[in-house]
Amino acid sequence: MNAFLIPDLLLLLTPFLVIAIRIFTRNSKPAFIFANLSFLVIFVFLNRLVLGDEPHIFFSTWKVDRFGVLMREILILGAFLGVWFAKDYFDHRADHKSKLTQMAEYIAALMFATFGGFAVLSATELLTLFLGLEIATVPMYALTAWNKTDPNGSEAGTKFILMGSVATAFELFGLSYLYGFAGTLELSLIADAVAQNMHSPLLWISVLFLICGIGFKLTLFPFYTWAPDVYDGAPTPTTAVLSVTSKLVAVIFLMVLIFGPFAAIHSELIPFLSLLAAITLFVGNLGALKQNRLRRFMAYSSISQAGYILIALIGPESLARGAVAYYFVVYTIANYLAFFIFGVIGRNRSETFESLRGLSKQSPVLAVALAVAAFSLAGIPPLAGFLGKFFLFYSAAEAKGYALILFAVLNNVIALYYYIQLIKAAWVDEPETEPEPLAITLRQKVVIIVLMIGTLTIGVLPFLNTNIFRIVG
Amino acid sequence: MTLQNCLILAFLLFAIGIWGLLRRRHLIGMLISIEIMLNAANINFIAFSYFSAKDSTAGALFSLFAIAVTACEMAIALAIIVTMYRRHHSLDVNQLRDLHD
Amino acid sequence: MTNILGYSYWILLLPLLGFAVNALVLGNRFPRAAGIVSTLLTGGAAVLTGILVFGSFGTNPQAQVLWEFPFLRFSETFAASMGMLFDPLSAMMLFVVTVISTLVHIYSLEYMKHDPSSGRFFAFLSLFTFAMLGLVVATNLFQMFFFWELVGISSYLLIGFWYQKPSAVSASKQAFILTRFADSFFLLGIVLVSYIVGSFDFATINSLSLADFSNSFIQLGIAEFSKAQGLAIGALFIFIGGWGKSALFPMHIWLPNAMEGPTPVSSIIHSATMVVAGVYLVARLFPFFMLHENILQLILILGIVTALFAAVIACTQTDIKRILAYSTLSQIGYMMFALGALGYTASVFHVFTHAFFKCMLFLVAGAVIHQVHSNYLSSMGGLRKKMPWTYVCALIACLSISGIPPFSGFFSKEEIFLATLQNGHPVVFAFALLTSALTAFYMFRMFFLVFHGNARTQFEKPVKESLLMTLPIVILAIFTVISGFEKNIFAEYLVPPQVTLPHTGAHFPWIPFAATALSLAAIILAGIFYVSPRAQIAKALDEDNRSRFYKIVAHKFYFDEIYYAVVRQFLLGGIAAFLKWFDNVVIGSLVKAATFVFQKAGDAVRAADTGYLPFYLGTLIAGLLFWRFLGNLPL
Amino acid sequence: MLETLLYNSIWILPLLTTLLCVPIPREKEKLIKNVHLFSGFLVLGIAVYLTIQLYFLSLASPVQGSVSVLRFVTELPWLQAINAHYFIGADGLSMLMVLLTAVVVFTGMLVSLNIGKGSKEFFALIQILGTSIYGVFMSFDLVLFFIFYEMEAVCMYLMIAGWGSGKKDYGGKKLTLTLALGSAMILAVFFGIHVESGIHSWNILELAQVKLPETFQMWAFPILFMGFAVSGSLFPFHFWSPDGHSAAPTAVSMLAAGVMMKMGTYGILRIAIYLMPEGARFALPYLVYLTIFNVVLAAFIAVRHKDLKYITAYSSISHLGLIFLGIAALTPVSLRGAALQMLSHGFLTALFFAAVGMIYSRTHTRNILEMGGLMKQIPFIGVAFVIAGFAGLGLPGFSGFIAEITIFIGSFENTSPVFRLITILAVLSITTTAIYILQTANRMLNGALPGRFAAITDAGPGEKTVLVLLILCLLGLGLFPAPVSDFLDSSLAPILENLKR
Repeated sequence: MNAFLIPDLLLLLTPFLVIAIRIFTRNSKPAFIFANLSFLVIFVFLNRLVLGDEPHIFFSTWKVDRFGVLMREILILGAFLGVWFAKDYFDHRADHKSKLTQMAEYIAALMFATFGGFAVLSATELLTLFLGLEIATVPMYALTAWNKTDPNGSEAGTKFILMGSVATAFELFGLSYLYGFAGTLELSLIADAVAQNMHSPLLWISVLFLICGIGFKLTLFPFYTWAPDVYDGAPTPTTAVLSVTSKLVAVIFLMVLIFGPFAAIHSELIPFLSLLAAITLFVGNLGALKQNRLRRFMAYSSISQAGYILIALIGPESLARGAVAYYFVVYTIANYLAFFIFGVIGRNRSETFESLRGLSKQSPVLAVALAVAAFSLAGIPPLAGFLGKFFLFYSAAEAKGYALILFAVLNNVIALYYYIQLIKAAWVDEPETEPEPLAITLRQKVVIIVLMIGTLTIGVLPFLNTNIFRIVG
Repeated sequence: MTLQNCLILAFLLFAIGIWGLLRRRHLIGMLISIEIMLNAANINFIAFSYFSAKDSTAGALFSLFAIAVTACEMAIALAIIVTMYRRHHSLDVNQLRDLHD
Repeated sequence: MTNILGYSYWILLLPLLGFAVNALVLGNRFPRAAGIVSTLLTGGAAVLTGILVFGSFGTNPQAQVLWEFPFLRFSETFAASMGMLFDPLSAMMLFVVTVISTLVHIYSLEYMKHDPSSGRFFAFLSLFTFAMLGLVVATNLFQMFFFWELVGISSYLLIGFWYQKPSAVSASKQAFILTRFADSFFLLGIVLVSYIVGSFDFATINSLSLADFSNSFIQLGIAEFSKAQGLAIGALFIFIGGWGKSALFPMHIWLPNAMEGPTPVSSIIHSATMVVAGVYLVARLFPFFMLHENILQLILILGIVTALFAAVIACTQTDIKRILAYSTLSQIGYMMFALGALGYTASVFHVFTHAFFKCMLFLVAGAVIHQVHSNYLSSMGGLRKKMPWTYVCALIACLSISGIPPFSGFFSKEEIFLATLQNGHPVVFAFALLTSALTAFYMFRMFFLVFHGNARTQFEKPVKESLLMTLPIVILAIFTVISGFEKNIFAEYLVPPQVTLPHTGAHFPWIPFAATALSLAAIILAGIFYVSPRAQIAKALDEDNRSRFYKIVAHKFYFDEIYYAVVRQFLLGGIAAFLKWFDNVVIGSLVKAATFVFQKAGDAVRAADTGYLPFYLGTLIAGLLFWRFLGNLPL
Repeated sequence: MLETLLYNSIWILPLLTTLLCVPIPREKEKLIKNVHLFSGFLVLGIAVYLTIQLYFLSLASPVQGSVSVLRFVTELPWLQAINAHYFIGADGLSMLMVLLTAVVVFTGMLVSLNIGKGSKEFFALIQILGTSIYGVFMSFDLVLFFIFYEMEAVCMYLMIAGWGSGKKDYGGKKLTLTLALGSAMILAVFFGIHVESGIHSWNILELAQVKLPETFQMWAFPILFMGFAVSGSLFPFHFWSPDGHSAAPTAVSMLAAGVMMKMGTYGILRIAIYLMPEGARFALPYLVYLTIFNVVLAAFIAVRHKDLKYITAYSSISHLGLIFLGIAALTPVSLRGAALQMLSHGFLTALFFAAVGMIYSRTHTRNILEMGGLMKQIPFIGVAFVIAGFAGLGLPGFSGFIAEITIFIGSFENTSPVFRLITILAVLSITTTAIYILQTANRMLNGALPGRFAAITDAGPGEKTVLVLLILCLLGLGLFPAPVSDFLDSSLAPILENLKR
């Protein structure tokens, strides 16, 4: 019985249903509700899946294992939060831009992107891998340019798709060499070929092209240049999705490659990966230092987070998987917490640091939540973000990458500086003019409180990370 | 026709694509350059599947899928470019500079 | 008898109790009660001391530790303890301290009557008494230092008692910092000596023999020394502590300035007890110091220089308390060089006699100041009739300090002269004689200018000599008269423990005559200058129309200014200012530079964010090439 | 059993109180403050009770060997993925530091009673800060330790930036970021220790029984030492302290200087030296040169400053230097001296900052040149300040003297020329301390009273409690040092034992 396929099939089906429902109803509310319900159902199904140690394979091309299920759950969590976050931007104007339209389509696109992530997770050969990545990426282009009335949105979309296509070309080129090197698309067969012939130039050229191609999506140095512009120009919900879902898919792609076909040359990749990680997080941190626009700030912040994530990949597979999975749980939560707060602030104001001023007086709870989010992103204990980073480093420590860890934790000081800027704006700076009143919906309130409690507790309460590591280990 | 010649051809096409991409200031021209790069990769696949691969159908299939995917991507790219044209009334990348730090 | 010994700790506890009660309970709310409580408790301590001293000396004059408890353990064998050492030396000091303290307390009851914060005064005075008693009964260096510092702090508090008077405040600060500077060496000496010896105990330290230490070595940071040398250095450092506390040249300047404090304070702390702590220290460790010839030489030279130097300055001063202060300096010089000349008994004897007459002189000065409300000789004169009791007592004291028989000073000074000559220091002897003559001169200069001649101020209503102020003076006068005759007791009991002094046995019967004659001559000279009908007192008191040498002396050889230059300009203005500059500018700049670098690097990163698509595309290609070459790929 | 529960509650209680206060509306300031005060008092009571218990327990069974004997131990599996445990326990050193923290937190709350706006958040933050500091001293698991260790830095920023004075944002950032720099170094080395030990444990006691590879220790010890030294403001990482303290509200200054700076030195003792004795023996003779600045030179800088908090901050720097000297000398006596100084300086500097804060809240200036004659107007605070000053300059009878002399005697026992020289310099520089303390006290309290201060009033009952409590602690430690010293010995013995291996 192939029950393990049910969630994937459901997710494949629901986007169509969402659009269909929209066609037959007057507004997009039913579609929104349906989307939420289906996320719930998929999540429950994923949760109920009972899998053994061995992966379940469907016709030799679709593989579901416990790690895959875990990552699927995180992807669904990200998508769910993304939809909830986006809802407000379809209800009213924000950030001095007109409100978005066509929510059902937006949700469907987001679901497709999520399904792309599922596909990458399930890949047993290069074609599924590539298709999954593309399914995850192409909707993002559309999401970026969603706001047709906003010139910045279309500019961001143009930049994104042009550069993304070049990156796709890189990947395709790399994949073609890999195919040429191994003569097959099966990941396991490629792995055997790599183990037999570790120093073939063809292999290494393909490694270079593949890592550079995925480096674009993961915003590694120096392929990150699109990120600030696109994050800034895109509608805020898209920015959030880009920084979570898109990044997660890219990381999964990289992990599938590194711990799959390239497992044999993993140790030789370590210097390259270390350097990539170090420079990326350094540059990301530097770029975030003097930002004023919040989304651009979050872009640089997520660039440096990408660097941190990469650190985990130099460790052994089981630890790296656990660390990345855990990190993404806490990163998703903290990131969406921050974005939800920006959403509340940005409703009547622009999404800049100035708008945060006086927040601690207007709404202390929101200000506390912002502090929690910022400190979690900065990796301050006992918040979840700290433990997330801790596991990343832990993975690297197993590979004795002490120098890299030292560099990364020292960089954390810079990161702390700019996250403190965020808190300072909310807590210390006095607004120059009387700030606009805040309007906060019940949904936002609930989400913010829940996410805040999550950020505060899942770091120190052991069950989540213990389970994650048990699942992947 | 050898594998080597095909690979060199693909590489040259890739290089031409890059060159065009960097030289062109017209968005459509840049899209075409990218298309050239993508097709260079497709040539690689075909060449490998024809000359060396154990599993030769896979390579051919891959290139077919790649063509489909790129077509999809180009469609979206053109759609976005059209929206942009409506705003800017120009397809010159030099004017795409509203977003910067 | 054992009863008394068993309760001996009350001698220390009573003054402490006085301090506690006054500081915490009575304070400034009930100043009068505070004074009485303090006085009674100190008196109780004096009575106990009397019983202890006179009761025990008849039967058991041996050194003994009455009680001792561990205070702080450093290692299994090395610990600091607090105890009560009872030997002739400490008995003598206990007696002096408690008696004088009681008398000064009584005196202060009247003297400080009108001061609203006299409660605080008595609290501090009790604290001082406690600390001083703790110091003299110390069984070891640690305890000594412990109370040494407490004495210093109570001296600081009392000098600056009138805290709204800037001169008093700065004097107290100067006194404390200067002695603290010396104490830092003392502490270092303790660390060094206790490290080498492995104990703080006086008994252990005093019974060392250098031979045991000449073969092992100790590293002192700069170079390696033999442990015997190390001990010598330690002895020097310990002595520096006494040097500062006893205000020997050139660390003397704090003592005259300390006269800004209330007069009773000057009388007890800065003449009779605390300033002789240095002498006491050397006496206490005398066998230890005797091991080190050079240090004894140093003590000798410092002593005689201070004695002469201070005596010269005293001849020119016009502030009555400063005259007494310089006189104290000079007398401490005596005690010191006596020790340096191995005249242990003579020195200790002089400590004893000096305490009474000098304390009395200060009390007299206080009474006079109380009368004329001025410290300056120019405001005094002709007080003989108004203060007959005081006058007589002052005369006794002046005669005593000048070394005129049969008063106590004569006996103790004679012993000192004898000791110097016996131990072969004729030059010192000569200077000592000269100093003695100078002493007689300036004391009687002061005496005549205060009590004789015409009154130079008009009082609205002369204050009558009050009982509370006069009684202590009279009692001290009695002590001054009789204490000289204790000579035999001192000669018998007050000998340094564990060593035998070289005894030449040479006799110089002419010394008393010569000294007395010189002193008498000086007194007559003073009489000619300041009391005879031809005396030009106004001119004598005018410092402006004097020779250059006189001015230099009157300005105390400009030592205050030199200190000012060294401390203010060099240490604080120079070194400290440089360090602050270093910290602010150099370290600050490094911090700023680090942030600047990061900010600039951030700017560079953001500058790459041009928004120009071809540039972005270029970075993709460049990145590919970049990692091709820098990615450590085996290509 | 009860004791173990109580011991756990020391760090849990403040958090619970904070949670309890969340639903109370912010207008009911008095209620909130009282609840917090009560909880602070309760924790103090528990700490006192446990200290006494532990003291008699440790007397009953002396420590042998290099295994620390812990009491009130709770060990629960926690982050099983990385084998980290919730492992807390008490020995002499940590118990006394907890007691110190409890005193300073309680007094810190008392001085903050009139903090004004946002007292709800302020008190919550104090409690969280307290929790983190308690946690540091209680935990014997590296992960747990680090979580508590780093928590405190950001709390400090929030409190300084929110309730500070002057350049509060700058000062707060400087403090927090520099401390974060230190903890970054610590974290990196912790990973190294965990992996290099080969037993994959974070348990300090277990790790202490393993000899880490010497090549690892050679580079890891200096980094770990410097990481901890940052919060002890060792040169050249002292720069955060003056600016941070001067911007901080009184309670934060008290906690920062009183306890938080000791966390660094505690970490060095408990972790750096205990786990890496070979590295310590190798590196400390070089690192000790850094203490020259703190011990000898910082006091001179204090002489030149006119701002009360700067003076106090530099005084802290110089006193902390003595702790570092004591630690670096690695002799039994000097380590004990360092531990004593940690306690002593905690009380001392808390008293200092409390008095300074009270004076500032009345005069609204911290420039001593603008003050004068305050003794007449505020005798109680003035006397407390003077007592703090005396204790600071090492007056016998107060704890500072005991600690200093123990350090001097101890570091002199180290026979290498460097230590001899630095000890000599350190002893001789006690004069400088006297200079700045007397200069400050005289300038501020003595002389003529400027007219604008004629209306200020002396300490209220709450403030008096603070001052008296701290003075009593100083006196108690200064007059009865032997029990404390023995108590500390019981926890230092294993460290020394490890040093011999």
